[in-house]
Amino acid sequence: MFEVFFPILFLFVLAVVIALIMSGLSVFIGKRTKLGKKDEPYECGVEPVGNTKEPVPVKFYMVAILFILFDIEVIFLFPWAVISDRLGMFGFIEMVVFVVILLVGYFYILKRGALEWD
Amino acid sequence: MTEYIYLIPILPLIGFLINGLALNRLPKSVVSAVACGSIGLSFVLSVILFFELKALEPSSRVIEQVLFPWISVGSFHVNFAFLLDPLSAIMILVVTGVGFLIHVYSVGYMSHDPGYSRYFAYLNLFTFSMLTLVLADNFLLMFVGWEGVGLCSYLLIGFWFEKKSASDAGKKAFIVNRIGDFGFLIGMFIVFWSVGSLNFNQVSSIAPTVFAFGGTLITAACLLLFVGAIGKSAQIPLYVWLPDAMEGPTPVSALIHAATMVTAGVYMIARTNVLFMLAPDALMVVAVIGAATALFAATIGLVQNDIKRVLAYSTVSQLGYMFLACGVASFSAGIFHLMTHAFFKALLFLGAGSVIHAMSNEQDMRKMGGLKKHLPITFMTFLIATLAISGIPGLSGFFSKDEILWKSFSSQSGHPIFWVIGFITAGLTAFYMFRLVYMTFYGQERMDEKTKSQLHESPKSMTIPLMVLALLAVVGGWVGMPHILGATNYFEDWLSPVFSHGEAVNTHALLSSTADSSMEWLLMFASVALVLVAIYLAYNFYLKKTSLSTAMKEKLSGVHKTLLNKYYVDEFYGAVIVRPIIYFSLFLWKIVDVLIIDGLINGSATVYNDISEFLRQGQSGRVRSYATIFTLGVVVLLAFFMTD
Amino acid sequence: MTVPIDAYLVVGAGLFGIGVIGVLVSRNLIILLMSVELMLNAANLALIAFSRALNLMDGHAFVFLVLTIAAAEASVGLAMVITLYRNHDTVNIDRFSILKW
Amino acid sequence: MIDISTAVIDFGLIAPEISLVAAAFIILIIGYTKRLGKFCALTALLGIFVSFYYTLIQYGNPGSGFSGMVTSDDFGVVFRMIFLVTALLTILIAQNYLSLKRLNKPEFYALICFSTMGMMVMANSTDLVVMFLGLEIMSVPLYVMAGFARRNLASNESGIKYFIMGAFASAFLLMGIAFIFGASGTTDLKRIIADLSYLSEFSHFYFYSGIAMILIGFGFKVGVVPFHSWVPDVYQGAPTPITAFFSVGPKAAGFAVLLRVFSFGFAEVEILEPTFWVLAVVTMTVGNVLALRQNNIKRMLAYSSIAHAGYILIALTAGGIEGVSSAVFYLIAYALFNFGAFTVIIMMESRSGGTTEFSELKGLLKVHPYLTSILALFMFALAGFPPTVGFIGKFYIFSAALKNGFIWLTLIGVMNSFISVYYYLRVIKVSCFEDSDSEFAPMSMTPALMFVLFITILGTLGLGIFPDQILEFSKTALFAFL
Repeated sequence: MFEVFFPILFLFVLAVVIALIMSGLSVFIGKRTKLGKKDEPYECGVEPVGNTKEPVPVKFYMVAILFILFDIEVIFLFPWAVISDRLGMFGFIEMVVFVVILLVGYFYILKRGALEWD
Repeated sequence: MTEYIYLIPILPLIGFLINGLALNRLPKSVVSAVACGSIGLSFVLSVILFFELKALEPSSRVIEQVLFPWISVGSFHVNFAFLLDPLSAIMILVVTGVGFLIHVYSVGYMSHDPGYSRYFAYLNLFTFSMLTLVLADNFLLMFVGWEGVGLCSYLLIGFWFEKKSASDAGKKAFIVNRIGDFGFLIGMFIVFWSVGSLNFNQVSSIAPTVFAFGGTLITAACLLLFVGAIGKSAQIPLYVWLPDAMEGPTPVSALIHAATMVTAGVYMIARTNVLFMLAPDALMVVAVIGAATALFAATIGLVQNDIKRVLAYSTVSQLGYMFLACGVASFSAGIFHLMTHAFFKALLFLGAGSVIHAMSNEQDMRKMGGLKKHLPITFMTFLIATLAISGIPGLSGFFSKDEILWKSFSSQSGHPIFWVIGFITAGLTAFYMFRLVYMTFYGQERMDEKTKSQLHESPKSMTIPLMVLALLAVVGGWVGMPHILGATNYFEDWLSPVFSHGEAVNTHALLSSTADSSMEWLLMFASVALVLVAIYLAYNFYLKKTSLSTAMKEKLSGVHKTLLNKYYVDEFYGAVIVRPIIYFSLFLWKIVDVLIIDGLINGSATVYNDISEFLRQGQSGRVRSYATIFTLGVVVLLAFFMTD
Repeated sequence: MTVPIDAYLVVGAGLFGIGVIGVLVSRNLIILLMSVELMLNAANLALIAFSRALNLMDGHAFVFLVLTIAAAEASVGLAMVITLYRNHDTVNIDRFSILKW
Repeated sequence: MIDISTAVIDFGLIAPEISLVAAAFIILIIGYTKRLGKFCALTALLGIFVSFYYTLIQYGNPGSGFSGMVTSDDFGVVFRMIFLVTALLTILIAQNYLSLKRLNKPEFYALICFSTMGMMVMANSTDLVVMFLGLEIMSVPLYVMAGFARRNLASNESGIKYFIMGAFASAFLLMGIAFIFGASGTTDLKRIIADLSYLSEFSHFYFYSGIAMILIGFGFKVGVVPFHSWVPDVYQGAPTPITAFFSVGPKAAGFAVLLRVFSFGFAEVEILEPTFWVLAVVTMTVGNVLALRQNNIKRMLAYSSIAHAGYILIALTAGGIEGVSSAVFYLIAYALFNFGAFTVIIMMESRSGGTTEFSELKGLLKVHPYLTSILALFMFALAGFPPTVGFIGKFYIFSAALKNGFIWLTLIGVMNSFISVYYYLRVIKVSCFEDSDSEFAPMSMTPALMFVLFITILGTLGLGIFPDQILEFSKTALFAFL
């Protein structure tokens, strides 16, 4: 009866394999340099070690948060897109209203200056 | 005129609003005019209504005035309505009448107080609540007045809140009253739950059909109602607030102790007499508590040196009498004593107030004495009141007290024991009252020179109410003469329609077992004799004792034997009777009263505080501990649901 | 023959439990937020599983709504965390206990 | 399966919500413009009035639409009116406070509108998922509002605490809804009741655990013990006008949902009765006992609000027409006098360096005798004294409980209400009987505050003396769904 779980198993295997291939390729064909920055876990982004009190640019988080929001709102477009023909005009208007609501949010953000760096 | 019943309570309310909202901006003359005028008017109105009621047939002497439907939801209907019947008529007369005199008296007494208008505003509000209480035609409205009275007592007792003792006393009065109210409310709920109505007349007529005679439910209801009465009318064990209540201005004590507040409990029991008649056990409890309180408080009164405290304990004891009367199912006797007591107790307090006024706020009797010649009017009126409360024949107190004693002895639900207790209490009362008189008005003057120089009789506005009350204290009892004196007991007849329902329910309770009048004569004489002896003893121990030294000298110089013997007699009395009693009463006061009963009531408060302190630790302020509590709750709830 | 619904529900319950434990034990606000999100998604999984079992579409529709709500909560939470960090220089939840008793 | 093509789309049903949201959007847009910036409050009030108008229209003619997702009955209408009035009063009392604390931002008004709209959605549906949506629309703005004073540590803390606990609770709620959905194949209470009888053994488990979790999720919002821990901290930390809003709006919304779900939806489930019995007793007692030892008025009122939730739970336990209508009446009454009390507190706090400690009240009588008596009035109402509406409400609840035979519950309730007298009395004692050692700084009494005081006093006394109309109102509202 376990055959029903094979797809899941296959998913796991695939994930592992792909990860291996990725790192493997980088090991084989990537050329190596033993220089300061290269040895750190992240060569870009926040310094992993150092004073935690160091002020972090809040804008960074702001954008991240806003991204989550707009990104998630978009999922409502998918079910609409699937049956948009069946919904017809009504569905279209509904979706326009929805997008307008999102836009109001967007304008508010603009006015509030949340998207301006410095 | 009967359509103006509602004006009786409303007028004082208007007075309250005027004085309360003006906030000291009005001149004192206007304030006092408004306050006294409003209640004076409602007194006049009460008198008129009384006579209109009297004109009616005894059977038809019930006037209900529905102002508006108050709450009506589903099966639950309560009207905002007033009820005027012989009982409430008596009550409004007493409340407005005595209240009016106290208002007038206060004009003089409080004349120098900064909170003048605030005082009169409270006083009017107090009267208003009390009138609502006695005129209410249903439990709910009565409860409104009931709470209002409690609130005003809180405000008035704590009137001089600069004194910590005063504001504490106010708080104590309030909290203790709440305990009583708890009982009252639950009792009311039970009545409503089983009768389906809160209207007094409906309850009276329906109750006998729904409650089994002497059943558990009705007994429980009555006992709960009685708990309410205990709280308001200061019976054991909830009397503790009353002696402290004298922290307020003296007229307020007079108002609380005489006309209003404490009488509410007695009135409520008389009003719900049908219910109590249905529950003989509850009646018995009422009688026992009443008798016990009467004796207990009287005994404590023997050793107090604060003039107002003596009177306070005396009030508690007299209220015990009233409950004893109700307990032996002779409600009219209870109300009768309520009325006469209102007269002479108000007089006593006002007199004491006048004394304190003259003594520049000295309340300790040991620092008084010989005030007789300085305050003649006060002395005369005070003496009359004392004679009345001691039950000297001919004065009001005698008739009411005698009726209670006789009923407690004779009636079926009474018992000789009750009579004995009442009898002893009568003696003690006479003793401590005359002790008070002798210590205050006779003997040498023990006050310091400064006070002495300022001694003065009180102004007219204070003495006139005293005289009026003195008159009432004398004649007030004549409306209720016992039958054996050949007179008709008008008072009893007047009230009989109110209590007829109850008597119909429980005819057995009222039958007097020993109807023979010779016995009644005998008991009457016995009590009078006891009273006289008590007065004589007081005379010896608080007036003559001071001159014992001189008596000694005379003895040595070979004075007449009789005097000597008499002297021995006194010593004998002192050693055998009075001293033990005094030590006993000291014990009661210091140990039982202050330590045990007070302790219990304060203790319960601390217990709650400790629980609170303990629970507070749970609110650590840490979100994770909150989440843990939350999750535990979830687990318990889910487990509970899974069991199903 | 498909995967029995119980399997999905067990996984969902497991995720939910992990989320609860996470809320109870983690001191770091961010991890705490993630745990809450985990709980919500566990509920989503249950919804999907049920609507598959009863083959109704309602469940799927609800999941969309829940996702949006989760996103809204997450963003508000993150914003609060930022404010807290600026005022307190820490995101250790145990430090925030000036309001108590 | 929701089939859009057959769904009844009637925007009249959700016009009140729409108008509020519109107002909120307008505020967000004009909020940061130079010229229109000062009209935010006005816009909010306008939106509230429009919404009130549309709500009023719906009274008496119930309807249902959006394929059963929205059900507008008189019950919903009564509650929406409560929410709208609450929002109105909140905006009125907030004005002066916000400008004093330099918090007067457009977001505040938008958030109030959004949150109120969420409550209305909650009260206006018989579908669990829509209720959940409403709950979240209500809560998310509340989280933000609790932490509205960004620079104030206490406010931050109350915000984050409310947020974490709230999200935690709503996860349980959602799980519960999922279980109910799994057990009965629908989330619409009407249809759940229909097939409540033939639950299979499989669904039985999910059904009951689902009910439990839903009870937890909604009980959290009204501060039922043991899910109450957040209440005192959040109430104390949040800006006072918002605390006032918390103590009335979300509580009423939570009870609206609880009443719908448990007095209407799952009324048949026997196990709920003992559950509510226990919850009521625990909630009352814990709330009252904890309130005894508080030195901060806001915190004291927070515990007292827990206690009042307990009283309302008594009504829920009693159930039936009396139970539900008494609960509704009590919510209306509580909204009135609680708001009044908070208004007075805001006045106290408006003094320079004013706090909400008890000691602030010292010597109030000497300076503001009228205000003192007003405060006393509200305290007596909270304590349930006649002739205030507090007494009528308690009396009605207790008689409802007695009529259904819950004698012990009533006894405990009455006893609790007498314990509560002690700490309410303390407010009066401090303000009347204690003198302040320092000079009494002047407090700001704006017309708006005075107006709110007037309204609340009118309600507290008026309904206390003539409660008949509202009682009928709160009763007729229920025939819609009972």
